[in-house]
Amino acid sequence: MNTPHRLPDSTACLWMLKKMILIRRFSEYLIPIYPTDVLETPLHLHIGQEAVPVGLCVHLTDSDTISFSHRSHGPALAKGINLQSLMAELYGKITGCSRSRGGSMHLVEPELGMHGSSAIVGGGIALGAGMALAAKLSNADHISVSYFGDGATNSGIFWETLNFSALKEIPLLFVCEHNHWANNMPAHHHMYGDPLLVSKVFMESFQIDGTDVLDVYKGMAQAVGYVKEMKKPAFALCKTLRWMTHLGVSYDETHCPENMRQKSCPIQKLQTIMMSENMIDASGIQHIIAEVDQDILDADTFAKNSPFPSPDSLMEDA
Amino acid sequence: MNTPHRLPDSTACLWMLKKMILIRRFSEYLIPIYPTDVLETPLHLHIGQEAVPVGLCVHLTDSDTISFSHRSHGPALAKGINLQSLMAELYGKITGCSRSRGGSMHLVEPELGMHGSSAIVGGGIALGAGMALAAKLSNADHISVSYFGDGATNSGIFWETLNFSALKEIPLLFVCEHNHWANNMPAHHHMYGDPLLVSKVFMESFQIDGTDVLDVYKGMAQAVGYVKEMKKPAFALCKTLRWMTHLGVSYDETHCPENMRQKSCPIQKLQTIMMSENMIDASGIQHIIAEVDQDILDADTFAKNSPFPSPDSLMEDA
Amino acid sequence: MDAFSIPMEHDMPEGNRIISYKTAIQEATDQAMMHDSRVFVIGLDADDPSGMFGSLKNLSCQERVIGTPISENAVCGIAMGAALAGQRPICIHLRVDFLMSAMDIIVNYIAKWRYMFGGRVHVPLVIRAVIGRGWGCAAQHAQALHGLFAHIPGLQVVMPAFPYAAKGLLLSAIQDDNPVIIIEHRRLYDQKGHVPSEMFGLPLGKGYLMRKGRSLSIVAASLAVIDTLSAVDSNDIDADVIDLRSIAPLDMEIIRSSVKKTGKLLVVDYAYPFCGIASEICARVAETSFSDLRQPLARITFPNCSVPASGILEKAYYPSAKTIAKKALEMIK
Amino acid sequence: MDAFSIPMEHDMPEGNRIISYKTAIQEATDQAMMHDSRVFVIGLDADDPSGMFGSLKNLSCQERVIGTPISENAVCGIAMGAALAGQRPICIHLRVDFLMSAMDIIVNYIAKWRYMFGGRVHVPLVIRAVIGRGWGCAAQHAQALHGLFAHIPGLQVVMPAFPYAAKGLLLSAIQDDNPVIIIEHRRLYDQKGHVPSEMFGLPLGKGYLMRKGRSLSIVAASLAVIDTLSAVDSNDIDADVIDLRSIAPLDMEIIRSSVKKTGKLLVVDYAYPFCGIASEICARVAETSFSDLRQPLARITFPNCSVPASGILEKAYYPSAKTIAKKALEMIK
Ligand SMILES: Cc1ncc(C[n+]2csc(CCOP(=O)(O)OP(=O)(O)O)c2C)c(N)n1
Ligand SMILES: Cc1ncc(C[n+]2csc(CCOP(=O)(O)OP(=O)(O)O)c2C)c(N)n1
Ligand SMILES: [Mg+2]
Ligand SMILES: [Mg+2]
Repeated sequence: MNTPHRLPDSTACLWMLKKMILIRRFSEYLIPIYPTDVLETPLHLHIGQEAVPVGLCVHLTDSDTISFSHRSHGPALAKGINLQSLMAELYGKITGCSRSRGGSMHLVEPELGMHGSSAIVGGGIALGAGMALAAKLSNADHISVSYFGDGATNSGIFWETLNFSALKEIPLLFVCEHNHWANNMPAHHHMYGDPLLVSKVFMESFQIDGTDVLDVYKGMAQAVGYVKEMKKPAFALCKTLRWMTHLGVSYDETHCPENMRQKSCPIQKLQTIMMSENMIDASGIQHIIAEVDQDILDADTFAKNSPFPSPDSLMEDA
Repeated sequence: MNTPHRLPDSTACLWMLKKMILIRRFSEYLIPIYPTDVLETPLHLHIGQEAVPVGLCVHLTDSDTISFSHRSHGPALAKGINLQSLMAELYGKITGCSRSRGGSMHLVEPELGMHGSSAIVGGGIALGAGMALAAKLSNADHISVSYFGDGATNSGIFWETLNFSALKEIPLLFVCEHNHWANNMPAHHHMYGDPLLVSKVFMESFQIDGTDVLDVYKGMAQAVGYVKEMKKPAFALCKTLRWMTHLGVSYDETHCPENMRQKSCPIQKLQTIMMSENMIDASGIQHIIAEVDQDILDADTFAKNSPFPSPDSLMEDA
Repeated sequence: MDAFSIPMEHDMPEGNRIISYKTAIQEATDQAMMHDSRVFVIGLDADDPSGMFGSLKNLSCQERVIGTPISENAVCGIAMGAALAGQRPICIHLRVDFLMSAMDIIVNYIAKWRYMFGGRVHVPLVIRAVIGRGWGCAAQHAQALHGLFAHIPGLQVVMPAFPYAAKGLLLSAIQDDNPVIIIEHRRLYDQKGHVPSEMFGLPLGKGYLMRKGRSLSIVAASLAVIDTLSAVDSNDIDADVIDLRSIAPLDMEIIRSSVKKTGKLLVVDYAYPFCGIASEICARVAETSFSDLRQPLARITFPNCSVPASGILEKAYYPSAKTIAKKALEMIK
Repeated sequence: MDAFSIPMEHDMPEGNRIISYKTAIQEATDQAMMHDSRVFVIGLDADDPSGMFGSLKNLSCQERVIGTPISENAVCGIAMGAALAGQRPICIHLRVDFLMSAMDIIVNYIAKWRYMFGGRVHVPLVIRAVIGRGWGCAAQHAQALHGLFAHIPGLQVVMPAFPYAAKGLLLSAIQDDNPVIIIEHRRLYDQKGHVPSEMFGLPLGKGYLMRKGRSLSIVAASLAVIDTLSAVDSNDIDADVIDLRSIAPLDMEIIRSSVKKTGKLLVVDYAYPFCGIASEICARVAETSFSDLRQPLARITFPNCSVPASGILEKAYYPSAKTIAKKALEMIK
């Protein structure tokens, strides 16, 4: 890992560490309960990829908008979704963020700039651009982020949005969370070219180590800064590793075995640096974990105690 | 104009000259008759752009396939469509190549590898790729061409097909006839980046002067040769000038005034060189024109004398 | 200003401020843009000098008219994203056929967003698209695909037949918090009629009784209404003529009460027959007004094939006032 | 070899070579590929180890199974281009919903090619797509959009309910010179039944009478047939049960002759109600079998809204054997 020249201040580092731990612990919490079928909704976990959403969202304000996709928990938690309403949504409860209509892949929190995530690959990229256009049209200062996977670059709507954004100079940051897989398809089977070579034709582009939250922090500081200042689009490619199988709660031992996971763990990496810089010690970390775990337990209790929607409410908002 | 190092032999030059004159004279023939409303079908003329289809098709065999779009007369005539069946199609007669169901934008001649042209921008690019895939799957030696305008590069299906073709190594030549306009939209309003910078990420790419048939000849010799030999896709960008308005039979005097047309005329350019190389003289040219004009008149007579479809045949092939 | 509230009319207004359908659309767009800075226009050739067949010419707020590349899918998605972020986009398309490129966004996104997020977001988006016809437009440029959109829950679909409805429905659509697809017919663009100068809305989902009769109920939308009126008027046919205005939601009440009176139903829809809006209306009447029906109901639609290019086949393809009159007279006698 | 010619069966075969729906599809695919070197499979995850929910596992000609990027529109266009150039592609989709990305190619190209070129070209293309259901699939992963495709002239749409039909219809579709969309239901994949080992076809456009009765005609397709049979059998309902097999073209003959006998019609379609196949059937019966009808016809469909994620709402959303039995009993008494 290349140590960044300047470390973010300890507030930022602590924020990022806590968020990453939250995403990790939340996801890990789901692993044992998923097989018990209390959550009837397809889970795409973010374990191992936490650095990307967290190193991005540390630079965003509540009014910055973000669109994302089926692998939704990471960006949603990083952007600040209420843990209880997320958990309740997974339980199919009426207190869920989408009032139980959406499930795991369809999260929403309009007040935090999350206007709904899609489970169809690709389209969300255009939604993010539309939010950027709205910012431009209303002379707002915030920016918008289109957050998507490597597989989504296959889709025509990715290309169309790239071209549109460059032509119209909208404040949009493309963030490609490149975990090297689209379902069971390795990236070299689904994308021929390096997406960065293409994005560079259209806009300022950044290559980021998506397993290292400090590199993400640094890269996104530049990328977000560029979009905010220039009011033009930019592209950030974050290569990372998918620890889990595409869907569900199993580790992908074949493609991402234990030793690989340990080496590339973004949480470990940050902890090590923070400890060496005396920003935190082991008990501080334990404290964060305990706090996070308590929040998760509270969310679980909240979700379990929440009512299911009434079958009579089926047609509400239809 | 850069004189190419080696001139194609006189058979090739004569073929190209005659084809370009055919496309030109055919299109010009339509200009006065169109306002009389005998042809009830939207015309997109190829005047001024003849070098691109002709300099391409001189390298193709009958079994090579080609897909193209609404601006169909140029590639169809260059690939060898029967003039009478083309004319009859414009007249809405049952003897038309599409048996009067298609009109100007929908031409077909399966025996010559033209499996139907589309009036929806973009999709034809994928059809061409499918024909290339068919060639690969059946171990055939021919290649396929996706022929499209600059505007078509806006569409997502262009991008998807680029990626697919590179991944699957199919014998497909992308030919972008870049006339700088998509309807009334100048290219810099609809495409941000140079398409060649993008295509190079995916495949061997060629930049060609589309107003100069000898440059097209040379470039396409390389491009077609590459695809045939390597059995991989390639991309040819041919910049040319649209002399006419997007639709209909008027010259675009604003954007392509007389002096510009004269300077860039692919027929003039070729004639000049052929004459200086003693491949042809003025009377030889007159002879070609006369021959072509007679063919056009014959086609017109054929079309006029052909019957309209019977209204009872409406549902045939539905 | 960032919202307007318009009086909801229902009747066909009287007066003689005669303007064309396309001018009515232009006027509604202009007024909406001037009264609500969130309203903007986006789409391929939105900024073309031809102004979408004249319906977007001379708008006061030209800076909020955004021409786009040939990227219908992304453009619909971008319009939707802007709507989610608080704007009021009008996303335009010169041909309904081009919307097929955007079906993923329309069906999987625009239609579903509100429901899929439990009402926590909504998509105040207007999509306008034009049905082509004639001059050898052929199979890819003359489709009327409103039945496809109407099939999808979450999409409202309206089809104005008159200038005043073009204005009133467009303003209602812009004001509505949920997506509305407006299907206009190219043949109607130069049709003229009285249109009030002030802003007004027509309720979405409400039809209008254009003619009162006793012997037959004829239900139609868009251009088919014009042909139906001409058939009925020039043949003195004693029929109720219902202009649907909206096809989703569908005003079944007005249809049912007419059928209750006449006992006979003819639905005219200028579109493919199979699983179309005419099928839906007939099915519903047969389900819920069965005892009112005195004879088999009937439909007039396109034949079940694509539109051919040749003029002579086009003529054989399209129903007309004549077709309608013939069928109506048959059903009455 | 580059073509096969299969005997056309019609009846439900008897025997006890019991295999699953997915195995029947696999077998048909494998046999077609072995007998005709033009047949190939293409689509996202076609080469995934899961083999399209098992329906593409262990094919003999793996080199003609082509996995693709997430590019449904181009992939459908590429499959079509290959068909035009003489191949016989089977273009697969794990969810019907994903076909919305390819609607431009499906509606504007595949459906129109033969007619638009006066029969000079044809598109021997099979599109397979699966309807999802349950486990919080939610609004974007559980749609049944066959009504959209059926609306478009030039598309044949079939929906096998049984393993033998899955095999027979797939082989007929591959052999057919024109495009066929096969809509399969995920819930049927593990259903078992007798399937002959040899190659055979079922005629496109023909329904099949599964049960004979006198008091009611019930028409259904795909999973709805299974639920209808269970409703009828476990409640001793004296009804004709028609498995449509094809929804476009539609076998009106079998429906009409049944309604002529029973005078009562119930159509069950697990899809959105508005402008769906149930609407079309009801409209046609009301048009052409009106005098045979003894009471209002009825439809059972999804409610007019998107599919929700929560299990409890899903349960409220989907009709079932119970819903069908209740309605059928009501109509009979
Ligand atoms: C249009 C469409 N096609 C196929 C799918 C099925 N699908 C769901 S996720 C996925 C892979 C996406 O890969 P990527 O974009 O890299 O995201 P990741 O899962 O790796 O985070 C696929 C193919 C889909 N949801 N939408
Ligand atoms: C999907 C789609 N959108 C819009 C159109 C309308 N249209 C017809 S031709 C054209 C311009 C095409 O430009 P280009 O590809 O450069 O071809 P050219 O006309 O210059 O030869 C447009 C926008 C269309 N046919 N299809
Ligand atoms: Mg990925
Ligand atoms: Mg052009």
